[in-house]
Amino acid sequence: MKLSGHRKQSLWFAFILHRISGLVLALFLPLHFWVLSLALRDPAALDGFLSWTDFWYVKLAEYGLVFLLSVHFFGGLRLMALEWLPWSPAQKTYAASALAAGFALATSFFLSATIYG
Amino acid sequence: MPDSLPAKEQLLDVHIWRGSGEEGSYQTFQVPLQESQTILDVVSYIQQYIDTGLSYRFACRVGMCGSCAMMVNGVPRWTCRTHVKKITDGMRPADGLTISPLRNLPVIKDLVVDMDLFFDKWVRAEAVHHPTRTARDAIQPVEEETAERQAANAAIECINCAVCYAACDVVASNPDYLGPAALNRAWSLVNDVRDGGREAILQAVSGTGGCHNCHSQQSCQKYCPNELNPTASIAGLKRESAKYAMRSLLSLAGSGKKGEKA
Amino acid sequence: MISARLYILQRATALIMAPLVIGHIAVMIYAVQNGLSAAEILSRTQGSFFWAAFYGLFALAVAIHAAIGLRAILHEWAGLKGALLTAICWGIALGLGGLGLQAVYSVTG
Amino acid sequence: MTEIERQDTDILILGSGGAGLFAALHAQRTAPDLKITLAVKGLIGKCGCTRMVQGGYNVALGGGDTVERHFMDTIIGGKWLPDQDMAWRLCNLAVERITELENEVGCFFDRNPDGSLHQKAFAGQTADRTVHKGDLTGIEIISRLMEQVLRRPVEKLQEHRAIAFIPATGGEGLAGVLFIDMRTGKFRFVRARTVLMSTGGGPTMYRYHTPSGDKTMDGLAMALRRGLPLRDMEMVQFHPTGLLAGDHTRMTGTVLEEGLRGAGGHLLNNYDDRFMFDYDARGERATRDVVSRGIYAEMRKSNASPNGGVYISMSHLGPNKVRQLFPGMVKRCADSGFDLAAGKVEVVPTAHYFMGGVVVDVDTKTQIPGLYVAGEDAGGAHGSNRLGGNGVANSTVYGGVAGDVMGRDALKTGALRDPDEGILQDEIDRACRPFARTGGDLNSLRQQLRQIMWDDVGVMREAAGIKNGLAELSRLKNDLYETGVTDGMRAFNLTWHDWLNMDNLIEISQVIAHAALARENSRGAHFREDFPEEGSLEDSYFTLVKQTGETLEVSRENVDFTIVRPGETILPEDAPATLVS
Ligand SMILES: Cc1cc2nc3c(=O)[nH]c(=O)nc-3n(C[C@H](O)[C@H](O)[C@H](O)COP(=O)(O)OP(=O)(O)OC[C@H]3O[C@@H](n4cnc5c(N)ncnc54)[C@H](O)[C@@H]3O)c2cc1C
Ligand code: HEM
Ligand code: SF4
Ligand code: F3S
Ligand code: FES
Repeated sequence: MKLSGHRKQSLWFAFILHRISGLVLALFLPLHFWVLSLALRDPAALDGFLSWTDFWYVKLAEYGLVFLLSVHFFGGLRLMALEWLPWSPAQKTYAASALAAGFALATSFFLSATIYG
Repeated sequence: MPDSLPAKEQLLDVHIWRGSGEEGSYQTFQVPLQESQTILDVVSYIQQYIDTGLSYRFACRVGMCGSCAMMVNGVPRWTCRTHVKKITDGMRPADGLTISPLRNLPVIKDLVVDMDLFFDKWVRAEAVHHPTRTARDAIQPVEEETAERQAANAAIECINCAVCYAACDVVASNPDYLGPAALNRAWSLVNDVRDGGREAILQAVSGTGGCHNCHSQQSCQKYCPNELNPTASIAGLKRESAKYAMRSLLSLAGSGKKGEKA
Repeated sequence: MISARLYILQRATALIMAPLVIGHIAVMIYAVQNGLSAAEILSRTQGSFFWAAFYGLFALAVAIHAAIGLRAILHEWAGLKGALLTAICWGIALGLGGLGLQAVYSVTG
Repeated sequence: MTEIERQDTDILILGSGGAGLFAALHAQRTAPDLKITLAVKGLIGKCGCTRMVQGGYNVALGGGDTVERHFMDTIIGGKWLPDQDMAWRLCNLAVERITELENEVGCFFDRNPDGSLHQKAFAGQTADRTVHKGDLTGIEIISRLMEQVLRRPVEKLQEHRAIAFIPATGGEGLAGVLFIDMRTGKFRFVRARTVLMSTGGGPTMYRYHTPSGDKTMDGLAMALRRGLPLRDMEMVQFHPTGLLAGDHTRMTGTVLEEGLRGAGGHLLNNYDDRFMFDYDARGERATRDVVSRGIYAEMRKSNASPNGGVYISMSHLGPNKVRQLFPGMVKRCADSGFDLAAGKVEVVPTAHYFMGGVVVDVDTKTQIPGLYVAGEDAGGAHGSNRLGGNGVANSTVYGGVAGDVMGRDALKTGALRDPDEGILQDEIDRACRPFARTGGDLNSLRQQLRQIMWDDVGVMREAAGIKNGLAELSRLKNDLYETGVTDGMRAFNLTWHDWLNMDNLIEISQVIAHAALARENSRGAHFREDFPEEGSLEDSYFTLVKQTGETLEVSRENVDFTIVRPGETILPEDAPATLVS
């Protein structure tokens, strides 16, 4: 997908961010579920996984996932507001706010994980 | 050559897509810049003075017929009302202009596309007035101030230029998708108190190619030369048709239960 | 590829998930402060009807939601359609749902 | 022999303006089992001038206004030259047609606060009569008509250019129409029981003109070649304020709306003088023809602006107010690089509408059995001047009439007629003529044509100029026939079509010049500097031009005052002169 001229507009980026985040989350889910189900079968293995989270790059990946979740969440709320509430001309502002909010939520998660964790 | 060239002739490189169907490539021409000059003028200049075989389409030349849309540097535009300066301002002169046929429609030749599918979808979306009166009845009084009338009016000044259709990536990747223009017209009709086809429209826009495929990319709205807002229209359709679908689901469930009792 | 019915389902599941996502992230922020361990997670969740319901609902909703979302993506970007697409999406929904419920069961059961 | 694709239909319609689309709808209703084919030079509904209608649609809908009043305005506006039966039918059926447009076709016309249709007054009207949708009425009318036609079982031949009417062998009636399928460059012959010509005239042979680029007098030239008489051919309406931005841009000539002057816009010459009061006491608010002549005279006095016109200036009204009153015009000018709200914009009179056309009866029938003409191609309804708002009324009213009549006639007609193969071949040869030549400069010829018509048969005319124009036109015609178009790629070859356009435009230009020479008085759109008087109204005549062999025969015929005589009225005695406040 070449970034041709018509895509160079902020709300198209908001769309692609929502899509990529949803896609990555969906791909991550089976892994997530599998890891958790280890709790029953092999708690030690789960701990092994969890201890990975001490590595910075795993932390970063984790941060990424939480960011994607929160940005997809706010983006989703934005889309449903667009669809169901009376039209507002401030769509670009909303998209930017959703991004900022997602960023803020993920960062606070990241900070609490690095400070306390 | 036209007699009013500026004293020091400045030439602009113009890359134009040539070919038909899937086959083709860009060809570069040099066009003298003029004070008042639209993209359509640039294309016309090439056909008239450089390569008489170049094909393109236009009719009204003032933004009313929607025949002249093309991709200009990757963006769909009405070319008869796009001033060259608007595109070249802030651009590196060496890049030149790139003009290609409108996206998402089959190419007939060079810059001319086949718009039939665009209009087929218009009809498929039931975006055609459904009369409730005949020529022998009185004209229905309608108050301009009502919310419905204003909603219908907001979406009505479409010139069916297919700029929005070319801008939308869902159209590009989902061949059934009715597209922003047809859905925008359908929404105008849903709000038009004179239209008798509300249910037919809501059904027509609820299927697999319907309004629910729109991901609110909003390129349609961004590039519509008439500043219409198909995104808002489609949102309205999503709402109304979802409500309609819920109601018919519920009434189906209701009648199902009655059926069981009987 | 997305009809009115699928649209309703997708938006409904999104709405259901909205508070759950907030809850989930809040729990995570709270949980990571104490460092994560299997025991720590299990102590919180095991035998809790509330968490079973919370995550059970989450897992079902996300299975439906993601399957419909992937349906659009698979159609638009991979060109899949018709019965094959529908079958794949059912597979995703059932797979995700199954895996999800199993995970919920293992941490709450 | 060149390969021709052949096909048959029952009802064939040329053009998709108001006339063509209405004919398709009515024919379909009248004869639902017959096959209807709509052939257009562009895309259905997306070409022609009906789409470009801004102001609106004239119709008397009560509130004091009557069909009689609409009729009288039309006759007086046309300076007693209109065919009165046609004008009457136009005014009378407009009432039914507007109701059909609103109720059945779905047009969304502006309303009054009480919910009834809003009507305003154009210049030359004695009542608020013009129904509209903002200032984009044509888009609404054509988009709605187009939808209705697209959803019906009408065969579409898009980007099919009609090039000739082909008579039946033996000569009785019309066999069908020869086309170029522009997309492939191949010839196609379509046989039909009835054929409607609604290709919309369009005076695009003038240096400055408003109509869409697809209109090049094709229909009138085709009719002329089959020997049909054309009337009122000297009557070319100029709009006073066309945008002027140089010959290199297609924007030049396009209309800046009438309302600008109505709202108090000033016309200024190059020295910033308001000159219109030198020509008429009403200044800028005088009628179209008077203002056009005023501007033209001012231009000739070397008071012209850099591009050779004058300026329209609105800024004294306050730029914000202008933006609010004329959003569409301000945006259009801005897109083209001009500031209408705060600056001044160069304008020039621009050829707008063609009153002349084929002689038809009130049922749109011509002298050739099977051939019907409606819309701007038909002469008679407007006489020497068309009132603003009567153009689209005319095309929709008579398009509908044609559809009904053709439907009925097609049901009655027996077998399809076989074409005269000799004429068919001649017409193909004619169209292929430029391929056998090389050299020549088509662009220069086009510019020469536009300049000749503008200078010699334009806003103001006199015998010597017209004669000079005629000589130049003959020379141009010879030059065109020696000018070649590269063969090889006929598919969507616009240059070939430019050549064919030129052929038709020159031919009809000659007709216009001959008719202009024959009218030795000044009426409506036709102004003779050597005969400035309007002549005796009682002895009003119209001109007729007909081609026999290679020569054009010009004659005059007296107007038959079938309904009202000059000096009389059909309004009640106590009727006020005007209802417009
Ligand atoms: C800018 C502008 C503003 C106007 N404003 C008003 C107004 O406010 N009120 C009013 O009453 N009138 C107005 N008019 C006049 C009005 O538009 C016309 O009188 C009327 O619409 C003509 O309708 P028609 O159907 O005869 O032709 P058109 O609408 O012009 O249609 C002609 C059709 O024939 C097709 N055609 C041409 N040649 C061929 C060929 N060789 N083969 C096949 N098809 C062919 C064309 O492509 C087109 O589809 C305006 C005109 C212009 C240009
Ligand atoms: C972890 C959970 C989630 C996953 C895996 C997920 C996944 C997806 C996917 C794959 C899509 C398709 C994207 C596309 O078509 O472009 C999607 C769309 C969507 N998601 Fe989510 N999602 C999740 C949570 C949420 C939440 C919590 C919300 C809202 C609060 C939400 C709202 C939406 C909306 C509104 C869409 C539709 C977008 C469109 O049609 O363009 N999602 N989701
Ligand atoms: S909605 Fe706008 S962009 Fe789309 S067809 Fe209509 S006028 Fe063109
Ligand atoms: S660009 Fe396409 S995705 Fe929707 S908002 Fe417009 S139709
Ligand atoms: S030529 Fe008609 S919109 Fe551009």
